[in-house]
Amino acid sequence: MNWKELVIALFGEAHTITRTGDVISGDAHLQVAEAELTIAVVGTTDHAEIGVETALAQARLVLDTVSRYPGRPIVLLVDTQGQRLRRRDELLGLNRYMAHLGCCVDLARRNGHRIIGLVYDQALSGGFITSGLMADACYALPEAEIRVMRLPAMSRVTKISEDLLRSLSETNPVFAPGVANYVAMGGIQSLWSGDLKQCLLDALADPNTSDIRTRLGADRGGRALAERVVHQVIEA
Amino acid sequence: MERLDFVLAGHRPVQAFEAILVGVVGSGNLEVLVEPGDHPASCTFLINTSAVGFGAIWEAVVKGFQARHQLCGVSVSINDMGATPAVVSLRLDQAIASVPFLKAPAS
Amino acid sequence: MINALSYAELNARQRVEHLLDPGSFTEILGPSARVVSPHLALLGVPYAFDDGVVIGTGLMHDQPVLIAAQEGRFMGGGVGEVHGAKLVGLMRLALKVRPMAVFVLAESGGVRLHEANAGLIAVSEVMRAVLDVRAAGIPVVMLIGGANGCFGGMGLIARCADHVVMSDQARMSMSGPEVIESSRGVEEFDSRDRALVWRTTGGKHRFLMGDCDLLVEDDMGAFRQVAASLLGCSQKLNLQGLLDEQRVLTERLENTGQCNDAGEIWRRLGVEHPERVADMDVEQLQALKASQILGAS
Amino acid sequence: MSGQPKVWNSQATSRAGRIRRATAVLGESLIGKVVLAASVVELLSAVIESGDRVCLEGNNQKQADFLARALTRLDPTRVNNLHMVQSVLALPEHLDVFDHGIASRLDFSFSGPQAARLAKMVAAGQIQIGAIHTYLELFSRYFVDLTPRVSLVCAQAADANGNLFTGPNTEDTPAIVEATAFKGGIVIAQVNEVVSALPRVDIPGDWVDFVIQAPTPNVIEPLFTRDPAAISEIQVLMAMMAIKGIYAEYGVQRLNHGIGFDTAAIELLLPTYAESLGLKGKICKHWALNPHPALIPAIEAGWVESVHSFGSEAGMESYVRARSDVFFTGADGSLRSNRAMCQAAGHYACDMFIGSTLQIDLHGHSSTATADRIAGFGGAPNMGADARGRRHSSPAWLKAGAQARQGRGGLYAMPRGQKLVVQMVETFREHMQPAFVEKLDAWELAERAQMEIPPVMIYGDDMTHILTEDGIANLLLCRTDEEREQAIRGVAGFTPVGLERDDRMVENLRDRGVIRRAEDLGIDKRQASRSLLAARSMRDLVRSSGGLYNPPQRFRNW
Repeated sequence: MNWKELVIALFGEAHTITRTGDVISGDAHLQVAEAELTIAVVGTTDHAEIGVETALAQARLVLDTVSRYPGRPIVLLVDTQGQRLRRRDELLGLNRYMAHLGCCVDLARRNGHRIIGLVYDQALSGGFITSGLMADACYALPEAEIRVMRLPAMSRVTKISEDLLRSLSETNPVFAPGVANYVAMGGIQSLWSGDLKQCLLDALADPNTSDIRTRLGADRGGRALAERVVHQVIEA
Repeated sequence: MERLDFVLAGHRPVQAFEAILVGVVGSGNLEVLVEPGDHPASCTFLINTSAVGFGAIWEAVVKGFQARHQLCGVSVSINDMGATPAVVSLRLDQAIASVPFLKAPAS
Repeated sequence: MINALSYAELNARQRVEHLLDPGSFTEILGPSARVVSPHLALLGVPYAFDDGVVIGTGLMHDQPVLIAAQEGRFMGGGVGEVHGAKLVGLMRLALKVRPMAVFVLAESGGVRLHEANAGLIAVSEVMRAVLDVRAAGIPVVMLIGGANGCFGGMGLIARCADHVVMSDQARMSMSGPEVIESSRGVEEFDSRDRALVWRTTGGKHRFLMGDCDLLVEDDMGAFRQVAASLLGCSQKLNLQGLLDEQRVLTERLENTGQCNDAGEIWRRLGVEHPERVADMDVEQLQALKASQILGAS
Repeated sequence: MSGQPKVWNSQATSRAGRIRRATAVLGESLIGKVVLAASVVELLSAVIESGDRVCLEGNNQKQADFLARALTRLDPTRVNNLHMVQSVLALPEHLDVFDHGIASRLDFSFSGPQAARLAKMVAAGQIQIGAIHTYLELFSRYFVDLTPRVSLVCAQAADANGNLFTGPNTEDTPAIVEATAFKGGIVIAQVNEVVSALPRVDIPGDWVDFVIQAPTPNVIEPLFTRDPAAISEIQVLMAMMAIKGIYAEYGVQRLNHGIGFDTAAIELLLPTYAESLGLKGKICKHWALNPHPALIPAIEAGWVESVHSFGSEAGMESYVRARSDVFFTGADGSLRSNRAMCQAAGHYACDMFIGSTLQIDLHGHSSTATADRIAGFGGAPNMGADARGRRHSSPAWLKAGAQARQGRGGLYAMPRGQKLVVQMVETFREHMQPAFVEKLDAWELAERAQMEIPPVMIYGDDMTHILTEDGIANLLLCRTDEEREQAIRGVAGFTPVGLERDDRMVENLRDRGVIRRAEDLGIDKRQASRSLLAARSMRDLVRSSGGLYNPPQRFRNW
């Protein structure tokens, strides 16, 4: 689904979302009971590379919302091929730009903004750690692709045979591409299908803003250890 | 990866001690964890190694080590990432350096 | 002639021992607990008893602190399920026990490929947990001085902390040079040109740019001294702080976004002889940064 | 008497003809002795004839790369069947000339970077190898039966008269030029610059016929730089054993070190561990050695009185210049190296050679040859061989000789010294390849490449000590083949060869001091730590040099 179809599905015509470069942004309006709820939408499209500019532009949009519209929910729409692999971006401190975006999202949450992440196309590697994965909860469309690396490339880097990787990936969600794996591990709260607007409304109605992903991973059986380890450490 | 298990008799008892860890599971290196063991008259070796097919060499290395130290009531656990026997022996010697032996019985 | 005790030379466990007050460290989920990665064995790769990260409590100058140290030699310090959960747990523990600081001795290539999905999620969990600790007024201090640097997800986590301390041998960035080279070719980034790699990602560049707050020699004593000076030094994030950061990063892009080499950037920052930077020691570099009105922060 | 009178100056006539042809074809591209780079192929076509012996200066370090490229551009229908006589095959072009059908025969010393391709081309019949020599052996044959007709050499700078300044990397140039210029040959030099006044003259202009300024500076490799960060604890342990068990034992004053991390570790332990043993001034004063960066801390600590070098090392220029009491330098201040002289020095004037190898067999023969590479050994066989012609004595030499003769009569009753030849290997190399084998791969290579003899780097009868992490085997003290075999097995650790040892015999050899383990030397293995290294990083080396050492970019991690 491209971003235009997505925002229609989410908001109908009630939005001002536009694209600037690879960044999409604007406001959207949802009818919640009798009231109209305005939502700030920030995201990327066209499998955006997350370089310093893209990270900074998204951070500015989040900060603008926090500065000017206290409490307005923020929806982060994710479509990225990962961080930009250029020496120049590293020279400028890409990790700082990206972390800044993550800090802005986190600040928005602390300031009372609901933050919903949605992977609607692809989310590769580090590209969405500081956006969608920093939301209160991150969701995905079933047809979206989430991965760190494809198995052939992973096989080359780890020197583990592709056959072994492939056969293990059938039962273990820990390394292979796929949104279902991320759901099983708790990184994705759930998949949205059918009435996407309703899915969004349901997400906004979920009162939880704390990070429950290790618990989800344990409950769903995709990440058996993380929750237990976290608790063992806290209780130490 | 290969998992190897050896239980070798020994006769030098040790005092109670805290677990000792030396080394790192890095390329060509290994970690050795020495803990009080369950067998009062022998030392157990439990080895995970990335290099498959070197069981005979491992056996020779730990037997040589045990022949020198005669540990009993001790468990040695190893995670290995392709260390040479030279490195393995060095780590074992480093690990055992802080094990508090009771006075070696005259033998 | 050479450092009495090189930080880079030591392993994670030794760094912890030498950073804290002698004998004060108590490890949480230490090697005997055998909380290991269940995934590595399935892939035929040996695990480590601590999954490559040492965590625990200790004292620094008699003040209670929490500490984590990544082992860069094991899986490149990569963050997997257990490794990440230990870091998350430590941050949550900080909220409970309120130490004078949480020290993270980062040395990592980022996400551990063998458990990539768990690692990716864990990195964002650690980021959120770090920001929770920071918001609670407990300083999180990143210490970076290992030979493997601090890359990928750990580079992101580092920049969420209150303070970043680096040695001039350390590196911090997002993608490693080898990754960029294999993706874009050697013309884009020659990963074997170490001088170029360090000029682009090394401690000196990060210090001149303001991406790390403090630069130290590769010396355990220097790290300890600086770490102690940061006890209780919380820098809470607020809107104004992030607006300032936005301005700094925007100006950086405007002023130096066209530069293709660190030397050009340094010159624009007011460094008169960029070619001399590489051979300067830490003290000279600190003097240089103090003496220039540098555009970075 | 009948027929034509014997001609006694055909070489001079041929030479004059070639020079004439070159002058004619070059026209205005030739000014004095200086030829424009664009005309290099015309020049080579004019002076080289089919079947000529050609020396293309390929050194261990500097390379006449521009002339090598030009040589590959000759027309093989006009110039072919060249016989290449050069010490090192380093560049792809060195084999391209065979691929293109320009050359067919080869005599050389070392082909490390091209060894695999060379083996393939030999197997395909594209190259006939005359012989694989040591450096000194090949240089010697330049003056006997392999004299070059044309030599293509490399220097830093030339003046209009053809005088050459080689800079610190003089290397093979004097040996090549001397043999060529004084036997009717033609010398062509590529230089990085043509200047009006040279800093010093390394090769006199009247030995040089043509000079060409290459469009880019010649290739040079920092082959002898070892980053101390990569030295392992085991290498530290072995270095401690070497110092205490061999250097101190024999009082080795004059020596040569092979290339590698093992010997770099020894160099870096001199100012620390060896100093703590009180050995300063007693060992390691005089060296035949390239300017190894790893030697800087020992030099700075006052251990080293002199170093003569085969070649130079990139980044060491300023350091060497500032330490002219130690290094051989010209009036201009920069290093003067000379491979032939240093090889002779290493062979005759050093009491010890210590280096590494890939394989050692039960007789103590050692070789770096593998079945699918034809690499040669460069200088190691000369360094690592007893100098049978040596007649002067020194304490180390005498002690080694005495040990070899102890208890023997007859022929061995005559007092004589012996060079210490030490091979230092870990029992297992990377990927668990054992360093000890029943049979060297050299045999298989010899069979595949139809060599008359297996390529052995150091013969067992020259080898005096084998040093592994497991112990030191002193072969001088062995009296029978069986003892020798058990001494070798006795330090072969957990390799198959080591596991086959006869424990009783090995213990007996240990009692006699033929085998000495770390503990026999009073070395606690657990003390073998990298913290003993006088420098643990490239940065430390730079600091140790007072900022004079300027490592190449690729080594600078700060």
